[in-house]
Amino acid sequence: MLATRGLTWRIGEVAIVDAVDIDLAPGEFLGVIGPNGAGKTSLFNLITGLRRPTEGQVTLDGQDISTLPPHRRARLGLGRTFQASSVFGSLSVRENVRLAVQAHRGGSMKLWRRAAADREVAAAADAALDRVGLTHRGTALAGTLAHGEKRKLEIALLLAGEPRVMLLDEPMAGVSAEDVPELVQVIRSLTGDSGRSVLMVEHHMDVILELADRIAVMHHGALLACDTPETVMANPTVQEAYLGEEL
Amino acid sequence: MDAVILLTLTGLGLAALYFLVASGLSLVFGLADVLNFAHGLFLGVGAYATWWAAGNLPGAGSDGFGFVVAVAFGVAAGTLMAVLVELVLIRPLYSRTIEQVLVTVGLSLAGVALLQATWGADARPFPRPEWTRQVTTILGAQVPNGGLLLIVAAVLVLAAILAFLQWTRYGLIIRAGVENREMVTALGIDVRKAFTLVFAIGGAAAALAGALGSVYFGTVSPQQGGSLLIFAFIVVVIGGMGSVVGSAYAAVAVGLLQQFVNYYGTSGLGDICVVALLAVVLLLRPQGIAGKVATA
Amino acid sequence: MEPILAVQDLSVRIAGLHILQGVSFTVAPTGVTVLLGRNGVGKTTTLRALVGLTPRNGEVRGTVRMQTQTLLGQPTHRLVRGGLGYVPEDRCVFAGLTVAENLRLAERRGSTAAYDRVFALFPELQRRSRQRAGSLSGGQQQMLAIGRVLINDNRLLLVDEPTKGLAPKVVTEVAEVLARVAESVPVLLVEQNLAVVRRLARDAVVLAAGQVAWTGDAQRLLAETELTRSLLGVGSAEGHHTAPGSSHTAPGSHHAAPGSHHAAPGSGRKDGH
Amino acid sequence: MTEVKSPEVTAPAAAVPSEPAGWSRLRPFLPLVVLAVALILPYSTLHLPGIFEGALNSPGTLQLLAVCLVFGGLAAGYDLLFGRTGMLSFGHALYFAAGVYGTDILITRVGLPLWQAAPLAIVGGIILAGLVGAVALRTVGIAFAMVTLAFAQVGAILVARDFGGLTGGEEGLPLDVAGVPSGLVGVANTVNLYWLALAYLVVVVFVVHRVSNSPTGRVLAGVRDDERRIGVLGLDPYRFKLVAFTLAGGLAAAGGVVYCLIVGGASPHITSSELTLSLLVMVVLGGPGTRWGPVLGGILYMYLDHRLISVGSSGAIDALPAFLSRPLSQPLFVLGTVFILAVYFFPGGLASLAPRLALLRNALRLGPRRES
Amino acid sequence: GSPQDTANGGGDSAAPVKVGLVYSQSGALASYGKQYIEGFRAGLDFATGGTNKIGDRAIEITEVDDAGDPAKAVSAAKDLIGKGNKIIAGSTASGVALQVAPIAAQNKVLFISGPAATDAVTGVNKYTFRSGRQSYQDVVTARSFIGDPTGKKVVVFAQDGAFGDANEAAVKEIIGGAGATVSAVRAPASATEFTPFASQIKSAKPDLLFVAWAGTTAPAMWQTLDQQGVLSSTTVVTGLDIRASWPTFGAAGTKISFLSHYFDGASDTEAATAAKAKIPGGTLDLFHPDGFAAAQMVVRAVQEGDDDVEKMITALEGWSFEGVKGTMTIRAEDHALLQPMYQASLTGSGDTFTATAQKALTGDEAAPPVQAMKG
Ligand SMILES: Nc1ncnc2c1ncn2[C@@H]1O[C@H](COP(=O)(O)OP(=O)(O)OP(=O)(O)O)[C@@H](O)[C@H]1O
Ligand SMILES: Nc1ncnc2c1ncn2[C@@H]1O[C@H](COP(=O)(O)OP(=O)(O)OP(=O)(O)O)[C@@H](O)[C@H]1O
Ligand SMILES: [Mg+2]
Ligand SMILES: [Mg+2]
Repeated sequence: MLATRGLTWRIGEVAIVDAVDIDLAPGEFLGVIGPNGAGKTSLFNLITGLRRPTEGQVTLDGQDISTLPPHRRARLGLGRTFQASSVFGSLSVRENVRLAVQAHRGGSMKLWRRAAADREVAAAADAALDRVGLTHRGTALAGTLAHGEKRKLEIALLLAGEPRVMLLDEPMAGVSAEDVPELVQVIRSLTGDSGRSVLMVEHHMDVILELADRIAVMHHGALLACDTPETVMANPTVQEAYLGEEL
Repeated sequence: MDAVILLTLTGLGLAALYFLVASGLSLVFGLADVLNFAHGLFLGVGAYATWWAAGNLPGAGSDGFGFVVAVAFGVAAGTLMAVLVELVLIRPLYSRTIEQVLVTVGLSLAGVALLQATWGADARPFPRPEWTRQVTTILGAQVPNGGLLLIVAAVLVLAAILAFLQWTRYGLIIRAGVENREMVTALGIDVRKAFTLVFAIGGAAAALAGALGSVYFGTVSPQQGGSLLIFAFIVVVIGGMGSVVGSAYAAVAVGLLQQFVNYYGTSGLGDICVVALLAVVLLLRPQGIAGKVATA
Repeated sequence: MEPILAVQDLSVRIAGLHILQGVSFTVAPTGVTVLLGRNGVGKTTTLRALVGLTPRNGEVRGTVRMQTQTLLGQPTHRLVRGGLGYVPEDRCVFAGLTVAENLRLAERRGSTAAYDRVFALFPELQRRSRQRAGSLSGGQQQMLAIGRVLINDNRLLLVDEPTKGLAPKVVTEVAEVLARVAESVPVLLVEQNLAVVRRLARDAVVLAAGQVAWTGDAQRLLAETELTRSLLGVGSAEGHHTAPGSSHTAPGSHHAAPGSHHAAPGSGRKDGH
Repeated sequence: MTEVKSPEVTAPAAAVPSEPAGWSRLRPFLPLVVLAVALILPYSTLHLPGIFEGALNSPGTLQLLAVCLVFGGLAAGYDLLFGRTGMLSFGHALYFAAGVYGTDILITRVGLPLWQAAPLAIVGGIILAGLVGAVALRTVGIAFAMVTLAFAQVGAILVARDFGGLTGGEEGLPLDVAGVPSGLVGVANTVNLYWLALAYLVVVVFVVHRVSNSPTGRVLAGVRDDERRIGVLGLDPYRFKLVAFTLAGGLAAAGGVVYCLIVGGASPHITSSELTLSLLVMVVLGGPGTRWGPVLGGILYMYLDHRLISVGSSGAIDALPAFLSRPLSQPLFVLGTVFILAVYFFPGGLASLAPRLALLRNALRLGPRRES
Repeated sequence: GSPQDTANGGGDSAAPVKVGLVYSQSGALASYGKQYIEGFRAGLDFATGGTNKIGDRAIEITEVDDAGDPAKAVSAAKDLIGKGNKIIAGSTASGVALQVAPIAAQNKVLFISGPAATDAVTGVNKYTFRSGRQSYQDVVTARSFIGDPTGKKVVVFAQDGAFGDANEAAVKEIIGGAGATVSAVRAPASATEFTPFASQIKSAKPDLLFVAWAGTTAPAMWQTLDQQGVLSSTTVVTGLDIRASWPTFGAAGTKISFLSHYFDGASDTEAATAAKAKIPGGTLDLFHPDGFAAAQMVVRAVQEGDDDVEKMITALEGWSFEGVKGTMTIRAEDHALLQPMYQASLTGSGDTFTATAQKALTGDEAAPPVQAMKG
C-alpha cells in the first residue's frame, strides 16, 4: 500500500534519513522504534510531505506521491499525528473535529453556507469525539486542554479524516498510565477496520508489542531491521542499540 | 569609469546610512521581537539632541572635538529615550506583538508631533564640521566626505555589534531570550535587563544614524527619521531578521542598486527595483539572505 | 527532619479555571519526592507556580517556603539563583544556540560550573557541543535540558516528566542520572512512568481534582495494588500492558532504591477529595 | 520567531456572566436597533455640543459620520485577514487605493459613468488582490507582511509618479462629478453619501460574518491557529488564504469606491503604508476577531482623527500654558497618545469592554437586591 | 428636520459675514499656514480700516485645520458650507486646493485658494480664485535670467509627481517656446542621494538649470549639486523658499540665482508697511502676501456682492488692487492673479542670510498664459 524506496534526507553531509525502504501492506500495523534522534519523525515528515526528500520516492497504491504537497497526500488517505501536539488552539474541541470532518468530506470552500448547519458533519465529529472519550470537553478551547487530552483530540482529528494510512508519532507520550489502555483500545479499533494500515512510532515497548504486526528499527537514519516483534526483540544489535540495560 | 566609481562610493555611503538605521532596527526587531515603528523617532531624537547640544551645551560645538561631544550627547539622548521607552511602554507588552506595533506606532506619531511642536515642522540647518561638506577626490571621482564618514561609522558599528553578540555573556542571553524568554529566567537570568540593553543599543545606533544622517543631509527635521524607516525595514527583511551581518549585505545591495538604477534607468525605477528585490528575495528565501532556516 | 519545601494551601486559577484548589504538601530534604496524578490534574501547573512561571492571566494564592525563604511573588530568576533548579516539561532548549552555548548560558555567577559532572552524565552533549540545539533529537534535547540545570549547585530541583518521549535505554540512563543527583540534592519530580517512579521515589504526592489525594511513602503506594488502583487508576503497578515502559524494561528488579526505607510515621494518610 | 502571533480570540459567550432575561432576549436585536437609529439619524436636528460641530443632520456631521462608517467597514474587512485568518498584511491600503483611484480615473479621465466605473474598479481591486496574494502568500509571518508592504509601496510610487498625468501625483485627482448621479453631488446631498456609507458598512459586516461562520470560515480559523495542521488534514491552506485575501481586497476596493464619492476625489495619502497601519490600529483598538470590535474601532479612530484637529485648534487648548498647548494642538500627538493609552487601558480592544460592563452591571444589580 | 436641509445662508444685512478658512495648522505645511493666517489677519485689518467690519456687518471667521489632507479639507468645507459660509479660503497644499475647488463649484460658494501653487487651480471653475502665485509665474521669472533664450540649452531638474510635471511643462512651454532646447532630469521626491542626478545634469552642460524641488531633502540636493560642481559651471535658478530655509542652502545659497514670490523687503508698498506692523515678529515672509491678498479679496467680494456669490464673482473678476507686493490684478478670463515677481540673491553665511532683490517683474511681465475657464 504505502512504500518508500531509497528514501533519503540529507542536511549538508549528514543523512538524517538514509535510504529507507519500507513496505506497508493493507491492514498492516508497523511499529517504528529506534533511539532518540534516529530519524523517525523525519521519516514521517518525508512521507507526509512536510519535508522534501533529497533522494528516493514515496508511493501510495503504486502512485508516486513524492512531489505532492501535504494536503494532496492527505486527500489520498494519508493521515498523521504530531510528536508535539498540534491542535487548533483557539477553536473549541468540537469545532476542531468538525473542521477535520469537513476537510475530509470536501466542500470546505463554501463561503455562503452556515457551517453550524451541517448536521452530517456534526454527527461525524461527535462520533469521533466519543470514540476518544472527549465528549465532555467538547466546548473547551483546545488550547487550554492538558497534554493528554490534546493527544486524544489529535487522534480524534485523525479519525475524522478516515485515513487509509495513519502515521502516529508517539501517541502515548505524556499520556497518563491510566489512559494508556484506553488509547491503545482506540488505536486498535482503528486498525480493525478493513484495509487500514498504521505506521506508529512509540517508545513504550509494551504498546508496540501489543499492537504491531511487524517492527521496524531505525538507527542513525537507516533501517536496522524490519521483522516480526519476536525476531526484532531477539536481535542482539537491536538490544544493544535501542533497548539498553534494563532498569 | 569615473561615473561608476562615483556611483559606487556614493552608493556605499547611502548603504552605510541604511545600515546605521537598520542595525538598531534589526537588533530590536530580530532579537527582542519588537517591530519598532518608533525607531524613526529615536533617529529624530538623536539628531535633534545633537543639534541642540552643538548650540547650547558647553564644550560642544559644530567642529572638531566639540562636534564629537555634540554627537555623543545625541547618542546618549537616543539611548536614554530608548531605555525609557522599553522600561515604561514595551516591558509590560512582551510577547504581545500586535500591541507593541500599536504602541510604537502611537509613540512615533506622538513623538514626531512633539518634536514638531517644540522645534517646528521646517528643516533646520545642522551644525557640522566644515570638512564634511567637502569632497575627496578618489580615482577622479568627487566623493562627498559626509558619505565617507557614514561608511566608516557603519563599519565600526557593525564590528562592535557583532563582537558584542558573539563574545559577551549579554550577547548570549539576548540570543537565547529571543527564543524563549521564560526559559532564560528559569535559568536564573533577569532577562528584562537584557532586553533593556537591546533597546539601549538599538536606540544608540538609531541616534548615531540620526546625527550622522543629519550631517549628510545638512539639516534636521521631524519627519526625516520616518522617511528613512521604510528602506531600513526593507534592508532588515532582505538581510534576514535579527541578522546584523545580513542587514549589512542587504544595505549594500539596496544602496548600490538604487544608485545605479537611478543613474542608468529612469527616475523612480530605483525604488521600484529595491521593492522588487525585496519581493524576489523573500519569495526565494522567506527568511532573508542571512536568516536562519526555520526548524521543523 | 525539616522539609526543604513546604507548600501550603496553594491555589492556582488560570483564565477562570480553578486548577489547583488548596494544595498542601512538603518535600523532604533528601531523595526524590514524586508528584503523581492523571493528565491535566495540575502537576505542571504546580511546578510552574513554585518557580513563578504562572501565565499572565493566572492567579496564585497560598504560601510556599523553601527553608526560611518565601517563594511566591518573587521573580523567577531570583528564585533560580537562590538554588531552585527547574527542568520544564517540553525541554525548552534554545534551538538557535549551540549545545555549548546552552550550557554556558546556564552558568551562574559565583558558583563553579560543573561541566565534568554534566559531560560525565551525558557524553553525547560533549560530542555535540558545537551543534545547534534545535537540530538535536528529542532525547538529546532532554539531556541538554537536564544537563543545563545540573551545571549549577542547587538546593532543590523541580523536574517535569524528564522521560517523556525517550527511548527505553535513555529512560534508564536518565533515571540513573536522577538517582545520582538525588543523592546530593532533593528532587521534586513529576513522572508518568511508574517504573521510573519505582526506581527513584521515596515520597509520593498524588493529586486528584485539584487537591492532594494522598501523600506518603512512594514504595508503599506502588506496592499496595489497592491504593495504586484507586489513586492512579492503574490495574497493577506491574500490569503487563498498562503502565507504559514498565513491562519489558522494568521487571522490577531494583526495588530498593537508596533511601527508600524511609517511612515517616503518619504518612500514608489518605486525604478525601 | 517569524510567526506572527495571531490575536487571541475572546472566549465564547459562556465567559460572560449570565445576564438578565429581558436583556438577553433583546440582545440579538441590538444591531438592528442600532441600524434603525443610524438610518433615521439624518432626520434629527439634535445638537450634541462637543461631540459634533453642528446638528446631527448638518452636512458637516453627516460627512464626518460617512467617513467614519466607511472606515468601520474597511476595518471589518481587514479583520477578515488579520483577526480571523491570522494574516498580518501591511499592504491593505493598496486595494482601497485601487478602489478610490480606479473609480476616480475611470470617471474623470476615461469619462465612464459611475455605474460602470464602480464595478470595474471593484473587479480591478479583486484581480489586483488575487495577483498580489498569489505571490505574497508564498511567504508567511513577517515576510508576508513585508511583501505586501512592498507591493503597496510600488502602488504608492506609481501613484506619486503620476504616469501620463493619470493620478495627479501628490496633488491628487478631484472627481469629475459629471459622471456621478446628481443625488450624490453637493453639500445638500451629503445625506445620500451617508446612507451609501452605511450601506457599505452593513454589506461588509454581513459578508464578513457570513463568511466566518461558513465552512470556509472554520478553515480560516484553523489556518490562524496552525497552518501546517490544515495541510495534513487534506486542505490547501494557500487556497483558503488566497480566497480570504482576495475577498478582503474586494471589500476594501468597494470601500474605496464609496470613499471616493464621499471625499470627491483621490489623494496619495490613501496609498501610504500609514493607512494600513491605521487599519491595524483600528482593528486592535476594537478587538480583533470579534463581531463588532473592528467596526467600532474603525469608526472611533476616524472620528478621533478628524475631531482632534478641531479640538487642537480650539480656544480651550490655547488657554493652557505653552508646554501643554503646543503638543496638544498637534492632533497626531493626541492621537498617538490615545493609541498608547488604549493598549494599556483596553487590552483586548473595545469589544472586551462589553463583558466587563456586563460584570459591572451585574455587580450593581446584585448589590441592592441582596440588601432587600 | 430633513436631511437635505442646510442651515440658511442668511442674507440679513446685519448678520455677520461668515468666512471659513481651511488651511494647514498642523502637518508638514504648518509654517506656510501660519504665515498665511497672519497675513490674512493683517490684510483684514488693512482692508476694513481696523474695524474688522464690512459696512455694519461683523466678520465671523471660522478656522479649520486640514493637516494637509484633502479628505479632511473636504469634510471641513462641507461643514462650513452647511453652516452657511459663502466664502471659503485657505488651501495651503495644492492637493487641498484642487479638491476643495469642485466642492465650491458644486455648492456655488466662493473659494479663494491660498499658497497652493498648482497651475491647475487657475481657471478650474468660475467660483475659484487664487490669492497666491502659481508655478507658471515662477517659470516666467526664471526665464528673465537668461535674456534671449534662443539656442540656449536649458535643463529642468524636478522631483517626480505633479509639482515636477507642472514645472517641466511650464519650462518647456515658456522657455522652450521662446527658442531654447529644454530637457529634464527627474528624481524621486523621496531620494536621499543625489549624485546620479548631479552627474546627469553635469554631463548635459546646460546654459541654465532650473530646479523645482520642495521638501526636506532639498539641502542634501543642493549640497550634492555644489559638491559635484554643477553650481559653479552654469546658471542655476530656483524658487526662494521661506526665510527659515535660507540657512539650509549653506554655501550653495550664494551660488544660486533665485526667483522669488516674496521676501521681507522685496517691496515697499503701503500694504507691506501695514502688514509688517501687524504681523507677529514684524518680518514678512513668503506667504504673508497670500493671506493678505485673500483678506482684501474677501472684503471686496462682500462689499460688492453682499451674500450673492454671483455678484461677488463679478466684483472680483478684473479687479486690480494694491497688495503687499504692489499692484495685483485678477484676470477675468481665468482668475489668475497677476502680481509682481522678483529676482533675488542671497548673501551671508552660517545662520544669517540676507536676500536682496535684483529685479522686479511687473504683474504683466510675469503673467502666465491664459487658460480657458473649465467650469
Ligand atoms: N494557560 C492555561 N489556560 C487555561 N487552562 C490551562 C492553562 N494551563 C493549564 N491549564 C489547565 O490546567 C489543567 C492542568 O494542567 P497541567 O498542565 O498542569 O496538567 P498536568 O498534570 O501537568 O498534565 P500532564 O500530565 O498532561 O502534563 C488542565 O486542565 C489544563 O487544561
Ligand atoms: N532541521 C534539522 N536540522 C538539522 N538537524 C536535524 C533537523 N531535523 C532533525 N535533525 C536531526 O535529525 C536527527 C533525527 O531527528 P528526528 O526528530 O527525526 O528523531 P526521532 O527519531 O524522531 O527522535 P525522538 O525519538 O527523540 O523524537 C536528529 O539527530 C536531529 O538532530
Ligand atoms: Mg521524534
Ligand atoms: Mg504536565
